[in-house]
Amino acid sequence: MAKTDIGPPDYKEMLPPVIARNYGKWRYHEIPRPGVLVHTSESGEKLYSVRAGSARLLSTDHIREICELAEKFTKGYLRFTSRHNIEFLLEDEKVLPLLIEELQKKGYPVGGTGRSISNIIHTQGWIHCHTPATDGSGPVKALMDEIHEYFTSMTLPAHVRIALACCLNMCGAVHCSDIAILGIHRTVPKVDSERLPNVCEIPSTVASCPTGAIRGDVAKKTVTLIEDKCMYCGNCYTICPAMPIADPENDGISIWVGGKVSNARTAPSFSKLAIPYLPNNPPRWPETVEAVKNIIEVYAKGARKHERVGEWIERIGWERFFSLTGIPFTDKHIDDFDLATETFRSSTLFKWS
Amino acid sequence: MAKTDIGPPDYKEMLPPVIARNYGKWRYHEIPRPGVLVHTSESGEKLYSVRAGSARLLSTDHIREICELAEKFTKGYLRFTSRHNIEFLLEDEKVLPLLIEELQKKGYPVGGTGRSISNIIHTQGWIHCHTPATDGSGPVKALMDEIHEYFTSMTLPAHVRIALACCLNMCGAVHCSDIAILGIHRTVPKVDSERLPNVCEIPSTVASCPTGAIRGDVAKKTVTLIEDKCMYCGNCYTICPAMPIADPENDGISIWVGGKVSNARTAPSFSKLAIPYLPNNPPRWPETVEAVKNIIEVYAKGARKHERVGEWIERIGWERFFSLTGIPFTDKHIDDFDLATETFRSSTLFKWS
Amino acid sequence: MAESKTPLLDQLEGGTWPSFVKDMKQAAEKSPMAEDLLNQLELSYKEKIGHWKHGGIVGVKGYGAGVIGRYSDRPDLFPNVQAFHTMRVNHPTGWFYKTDKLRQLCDVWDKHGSRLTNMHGSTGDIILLGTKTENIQACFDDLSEAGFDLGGSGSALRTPSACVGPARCEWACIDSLDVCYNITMSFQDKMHRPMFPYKFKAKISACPNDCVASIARADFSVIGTWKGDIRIDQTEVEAYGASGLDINKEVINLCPTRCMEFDGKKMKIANEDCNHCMHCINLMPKALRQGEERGATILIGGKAPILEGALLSWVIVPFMKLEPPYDELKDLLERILDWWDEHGKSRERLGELIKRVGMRVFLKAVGLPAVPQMVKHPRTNPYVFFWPEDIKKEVK
Amino acid sequence: MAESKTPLLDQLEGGTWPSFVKDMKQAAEKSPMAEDLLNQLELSYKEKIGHWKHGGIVGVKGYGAGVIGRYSDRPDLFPNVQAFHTMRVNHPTGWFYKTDKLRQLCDVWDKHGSRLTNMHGSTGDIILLGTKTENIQACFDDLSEAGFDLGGSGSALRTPSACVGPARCEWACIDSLDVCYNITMSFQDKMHRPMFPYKFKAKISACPNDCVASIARADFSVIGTWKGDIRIDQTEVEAYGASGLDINKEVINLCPTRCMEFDGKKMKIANEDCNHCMHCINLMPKALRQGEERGATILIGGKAPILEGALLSWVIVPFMKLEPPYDELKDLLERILDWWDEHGKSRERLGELIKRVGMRVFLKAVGLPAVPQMVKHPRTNPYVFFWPEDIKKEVK
Ligand code: SRM
Ligand code: SRM
Ligand code: SRM
Ligand code: SRM
Ligand code: SF4
Ligand code: SF4
Ligand code: SF4
Ligand code: SF4
Ligand code: SF4
Ligand code: SF4
Ligand code: SF4
Ligand code: SF4
Repeated sequence: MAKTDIGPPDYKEMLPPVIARNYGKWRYHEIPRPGVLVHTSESGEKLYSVRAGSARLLSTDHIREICELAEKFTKGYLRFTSRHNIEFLLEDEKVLPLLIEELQKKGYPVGGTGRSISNIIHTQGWIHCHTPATDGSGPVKALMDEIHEYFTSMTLPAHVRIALACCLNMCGAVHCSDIAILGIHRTVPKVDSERLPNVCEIPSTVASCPTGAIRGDVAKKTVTLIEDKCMYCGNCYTICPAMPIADPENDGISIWVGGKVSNARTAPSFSKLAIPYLPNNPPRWPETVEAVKNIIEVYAKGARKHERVGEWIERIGWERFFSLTGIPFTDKHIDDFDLATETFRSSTLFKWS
Repeated sequence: MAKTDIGPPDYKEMLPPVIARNYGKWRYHEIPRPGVLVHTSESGEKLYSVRAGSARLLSTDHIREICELAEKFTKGYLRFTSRHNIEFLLEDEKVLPLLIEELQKKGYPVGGTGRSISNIIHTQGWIHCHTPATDGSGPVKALMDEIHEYFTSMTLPAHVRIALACCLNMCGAVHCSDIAILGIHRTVPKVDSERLPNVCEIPSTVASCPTGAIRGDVAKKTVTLIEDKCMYCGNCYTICPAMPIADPENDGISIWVGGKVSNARTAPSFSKLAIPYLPNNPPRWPETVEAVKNIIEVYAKGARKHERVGEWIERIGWERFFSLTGIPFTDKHIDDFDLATETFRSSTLFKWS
Repeated sequence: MAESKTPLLDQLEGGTWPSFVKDMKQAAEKSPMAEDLLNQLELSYKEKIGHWKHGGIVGVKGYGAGVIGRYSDRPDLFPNVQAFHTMRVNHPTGWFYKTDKLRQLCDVWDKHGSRLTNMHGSTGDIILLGTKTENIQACFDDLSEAGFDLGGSGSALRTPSACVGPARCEWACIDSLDVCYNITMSFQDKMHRPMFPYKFKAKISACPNDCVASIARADFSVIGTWKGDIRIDQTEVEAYGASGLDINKEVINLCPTRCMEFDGKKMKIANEDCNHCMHCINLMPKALRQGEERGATILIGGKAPILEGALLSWVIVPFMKLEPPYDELKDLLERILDWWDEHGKSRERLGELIKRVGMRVFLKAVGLPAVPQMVKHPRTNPYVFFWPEDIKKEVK
Repeated sequence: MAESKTPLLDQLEGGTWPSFVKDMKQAAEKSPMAEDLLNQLELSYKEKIGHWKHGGIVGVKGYGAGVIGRYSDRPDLFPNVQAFHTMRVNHPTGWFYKTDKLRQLCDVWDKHGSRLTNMHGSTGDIILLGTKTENIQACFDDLSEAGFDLGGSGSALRTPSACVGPARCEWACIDSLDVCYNITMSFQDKMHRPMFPYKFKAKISACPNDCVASIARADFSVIGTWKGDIRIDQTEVEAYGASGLDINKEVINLCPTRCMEFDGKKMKIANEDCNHCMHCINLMPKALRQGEERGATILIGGKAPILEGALLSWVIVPFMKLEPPYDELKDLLERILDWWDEHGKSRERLGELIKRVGMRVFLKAVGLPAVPQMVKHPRTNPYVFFWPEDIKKEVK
């Protein structure tokens, strides 16, 4: 019988010696080229980190390939980043070009540092979840193929963080990303009153609705839906399997912009709705890829150096953002949830564009 | 039997000839001295406006005195401002000093222009309302006596708009003033279940409570109070006379800061709570007068030119505002109504003060 | 000499600021009502509590509004204010007066009332501060004779007000006075005969300085603004510089959009970035003038806290040209009032109704297009409603 | 050559970015589970709909968390993924690995699972992507043998994560890795045995850049910060200038508090106005270093939209020194968890509970003082509650 509550392996045993020696003593860093970080310690010692892109969904054989690379070049030391990239950690500057060469030979994009587009935080989608409105890995792959050069270069005004979530649960970073891709439903769940009494708990199902669209029907031991109060979030389905909401014809993707997590210059902020709906179009989601590319390009052209997407938009104004990107503004962009009034403009301060 | 729906007298018949001639043709203005506005028209004609302070509560005999002044100096033309000051409108520059002299002789403060403190927008209080938590005219008179020199000079960083309301209905400008004085209750209303059935409508009484502290009691044809949900707004008393809330021992005054109406530089914004409670202390409300003076003085000392009170605070940070004014920050300053979370700080961006 | 009956109020008679107590005493000499009012107020000062009861319905023939009923809770002590109702008299737009009119007003009030007034109330009315029930109608008849009419009260359109605007201000982008007067005259019925869910206020300011606080204190806020480049008179710019204005510090650096430049001689403005805040123009009226295309921003929903919390009006039309007879504006106002009338609960202000049902429902109902100027930023939550017409026939 | 069974997914095999389809096919060659997963995914691509049902309760002995149950809704077509549960394995803090450990992990997974993983999941766990119910326990036994343990799931403390911090970053104001590891080890029971109203997440970033997005994605956010003056190395400042950084444009003018000055040679900072945003330090790590007094800001409540809308964590302690064994931090965390546990409804996140009952109630319950750093600005509505102790005995 297995030992329990042992917790994860102690990270200290995973640290390369150069880090163990200079732990907490790093003095500054440089980014000599995309994908390479050089950290210099007070002791003068240097650590070279090489960042490689990853699909995040890895086979064990692929992980073993990564291990081989690490064993060959970095004495077996590596880490993953909070955005699921791989980082090879080496002491010996001479090894650097060899590692990079080998990585590129094997098709690993090297980059994601500085004013680049790093890996896309994303979620399970059709691969392993029961509530998705779209897939996770597919749109990410299709998009990264297209904007790959922003990963391997550092030419943007500031770093651009992209995230995808396949449903409104927003596993990951969608609610606070420079650009976010969100799977959405657009039709109400179907109440299956046959199954419901057996598989669902009525009070918790009623409570699961953010907009109070679900009424309990004690007599029939089921629930009824006030359809025009439903905004298709799908949370009831999470709680109650007898309320399926997926609708291949009408499910799709929405695009969000201007979110931010860091405190640099401006406070962290949520992503805001840019495009309410794009069709779900596997395997390569061309409409989504195009829409994101367009936003990136307009941003790259218009933003000042070090301006995050949201900071750029705040400076030029939302009216200008919509006119520059050619995205139509609709009543769907206007909030109507509980804090909506805080987003209404109470001034005459705007630009004519 | 009187004619109805005739509307107010036509303002055009009230305009001095110089205005009639230059209506819509004004080119620019100057403020040669506090209380005097000189408007120059495209035609080159000039209009001299002399602004005099007023208690707003005027006897007919006092109005007649004002009429005499107007007849003597301005051919009988005058107006009142949106802040209840009196403005004498004259064409002839030579008359200007005579008018001012006479006004001062008669004890009319001349000023309220430019970077000054103008008249205090205020309300009825004990003089004519049934819901006040404090008086209107009294605190205003006591305060203006003390800060009178800010009315007759233009030495502040920017103009400072002060308002008073004697209850949470906030008749007037309290919710958007640089500094505001608000009468508050601090104890729950007393439900008089004897009278209630006869004088109050239960559903509208229940509906009158912003925080849902009132429950209908159909059996007894009265209502019950969930005391710890009550924040003493007094609205139920407005709707239902059988729920008196006034409490001489605990009613008092709260002080608010940083509101603004104009769109100049920054958007209009609400006043924010500075001091949750000061005692009601007629006839001269010394605590209130002191508190407001202190805020004005700290502002006058610290703000940059053209910075309104709220703009100044935003620049230095609220932490600094409280330390500079010596006002204690309490949990009462933290919002707990419906949009509260929007006011919580979601960043690490602050100063140590 | 007998000791004063108002020792507390007496302490407010001196001082440098005009004293309301003086005026009350002045009136009290000739009016028993004013005398009892003074004495009841003294009692309030003593006890730190008001002595007025709720007002019943009082009014004049044919009207449901314009009089605020009020009764003393100590008629035993103050019989002359046992009933003491205020009359709200619609002020001449812009609060302009010729003294003859003012004197007429005083004469009427001396005849029928307490000889006390507020010039003016916060909504803008002339407040005739108190008289007995039996005097109301006669007073109204004489007022009407003198060319005055009552203002709004209760669940009616309240007396609209406007900034001084073109009568005395170089920044007027619209004729605030005429717009206000026109609305006032066009909606007389809605002012005098309360039929709405609750009060409704309209205020008109002729530029973004908003000198009648319309954005904060009106359900319907009309604020003048402009399009086109700010006109710069470079010689006047230099003159301001010479006269001691630190142009870079006080103007350029305080421009919220940082769209201005001044090299010590010439001023430049990147007008496409200007958000029309007025700051630079406010400081340099001789040198800077607004662009030539004039109109107004229409905003709605402003109000004080009760019930759902205070609201500042929200943009619903970024720019509307305003020429007499202002049909576009009045049609919009009609549509808004009809919709509110139909859907608003009792005592629910327009802003609260929109807060409850959603801006998109409102826009669709009154037929206004959604534009980015309506929001500070688009929604951050994903709880988006789609209209049936957006949806493909379902094939689940 | 037979035509592909996955024509749609095949179109995601090429391209410049690493392909998840390649990995799936690689695994499919050796694992029937991976093969059926691949084919079911192809069906989803064809039909534009997922094919997973709700997961029942599956787990390992003694734990209630760590496994996400999942069942195919087309077991007829894909029998090998009829049951296909993921195991969440707690990653080594900072996601550091020595390859031997990684290889052990792969061996275990090849033996018991689909040969597919996520490195890593959004919460930070190693995701072992799918295996049958009967394999779970044995897999766990071998994992434990290899020194790994499961992460959190369900209404439990979720696997905490930390930025790389002092291991490789000059800006670390706290030892994010040690704090994270310490919390993880101290709260093992709360991770493995769900007893909370809902999930609870903790993330630790060692400076305000917040490289693990703790403010957005954790109920309990620990973010390093400093007090004291930013240390300036003027020669390095000049060096940056020489190396092409436009210090005035890129640094000084972008300082949000405008508290910096640079005259071309010397840099000055009015530190009392600095709000510690990191921007200048980010751009000039060689020249600028944070102040010497180090600690962390504690924030709570961050979460995604479901149910009440997304929240960014709110400041509850502006500055806390963090030294091992971090008792002050852990005591606070305990108090917060106990209060939430007692008052939270089912599926109510900490932030939602505070939104419902009010910050003042929370602060009193956990014994924290109110400070201005907790708010962007004080309340604007007058609906202020007073505590009984504030009130004079009533004498109505
Ligand atoms: C490795 C990693 C931490 C980890 O434990 O894994 C990391 C490492 C560094 N971050 Fe970060 N950040 C990492 C995720 C983040 C995140 C979280 C995220 O993206 O989900 C953020 C917040 C993002 C946001 O604001 O939305 C983040 C916001 C920053 C910032 C602030 C940038 C800004 O202007 O907003 C800096 C400062 C800078 O880049 O100059 C920074 C700086 C750095 C530095 C330079 C710190 C240092 O001196 O070592 C590191 C190299 C940055 C680079 O890639 O150029 N790091 N950094 C993460 C790499 C993710 C990746 O693979 O791309
Ligand atoms: C007479 C009056 C309009 C009326 O129809 O009665 C008026 C008249 C002028 N206002 Fe005003 N404002 C008047 C109430 C207001 C209000 C409303 C209020 O105070 O309740 C506001 C909004 C206040 C606020 O933002 O909270 C107001 C915000 C302004 C501003 C913006 C100042 C700022 O920086 O925020 C200006 C521009 C300026 O002063 O340079 C302005 C400028 C002016 C000018 C200079 C316009 C002009 O060229 O004639 C007038 C003389 C101002 C002065 O007194 O120095 N006026 N002005 C009101 C005088 C009230 C009084 O007796 O003091
Ligand atoms: C007389 C006046 C105060 C003054 O001394 O100037 C006044 C007096 C009263 N107001 Fe007011 N309000 C007055 C302007 C305002 C304003 C300011 C404005 O109109 O610009 C406001 C804030 C703006 C707004 O409307 O939101 C205002 C917001 C209220 C409210 C809160 C309404 C709300 O939706 O928040 C109430 C409560 C109610 O209606 O029951 C109220 C109610 C009252 C009542 C009728 C008390 C009541 O509940 O019965 C007061 C009658 C006092 C009396 O006996 O004379 N009064 N009231 C003002 C009207 C004079 C005039 O017609 O010119
Ligand atoms: C696996 C993972 C996505 C991924 O591909 O990486 C994931 C997958 C699921 N999440 Fe998540 N969440 C994952 C990280 C997140 C994050 C990001 C984070 O933790 O930093 C969030 C946003 C932050 C937060 O917690 O608010 C997140 C917010 C949610 C929510 C919304 C919770 C809320 O209060 O808003 C749900 C809904 C629920 O709990 O029923 C949810 C529910 C789910 C469920 C369990 C679906 C469900 O309702 O049963 C998903 C199981 C998928 C599966 O079958 O494997 N997941 N989930 C992430 C966990 C991997 C790991 O342990 O490392
Ligand atoms: S985002 Fe939604 S669909 Fe995607 S993994 Fe999370 S819960 Fe599942
Ligand atoms: S989908 Fe969302 S909004 Fe619609 S009923 Fe279900 S929980 Fe409510
Ligand atoms: S603020 Fe309150 S007390 Fe004062 S007049 Fe208005 S309603 Fe009456
Ligand atoms: S005073 Fe206000 S909060 Fe208290 S019960 Fe009455 S309406 Fe409700
Ligand atoms: S609002 Fe504008 S136009 Fe009207 S008076 Fe004030 S400054 Fe002049
Ligand atoms: S009006 Fe305001 S925004 Fe426009 S240029 Fe002048 S100061 Fe700048
Ligand atoms: S959060 Fe700060 S300390 Fe941690 S890795 Fe990012 S920059 Fe370095
Ligand atoms: S940390 Fe930010 S606020 Fe402080 S000096 Fe640097 S840029 Fe300015």
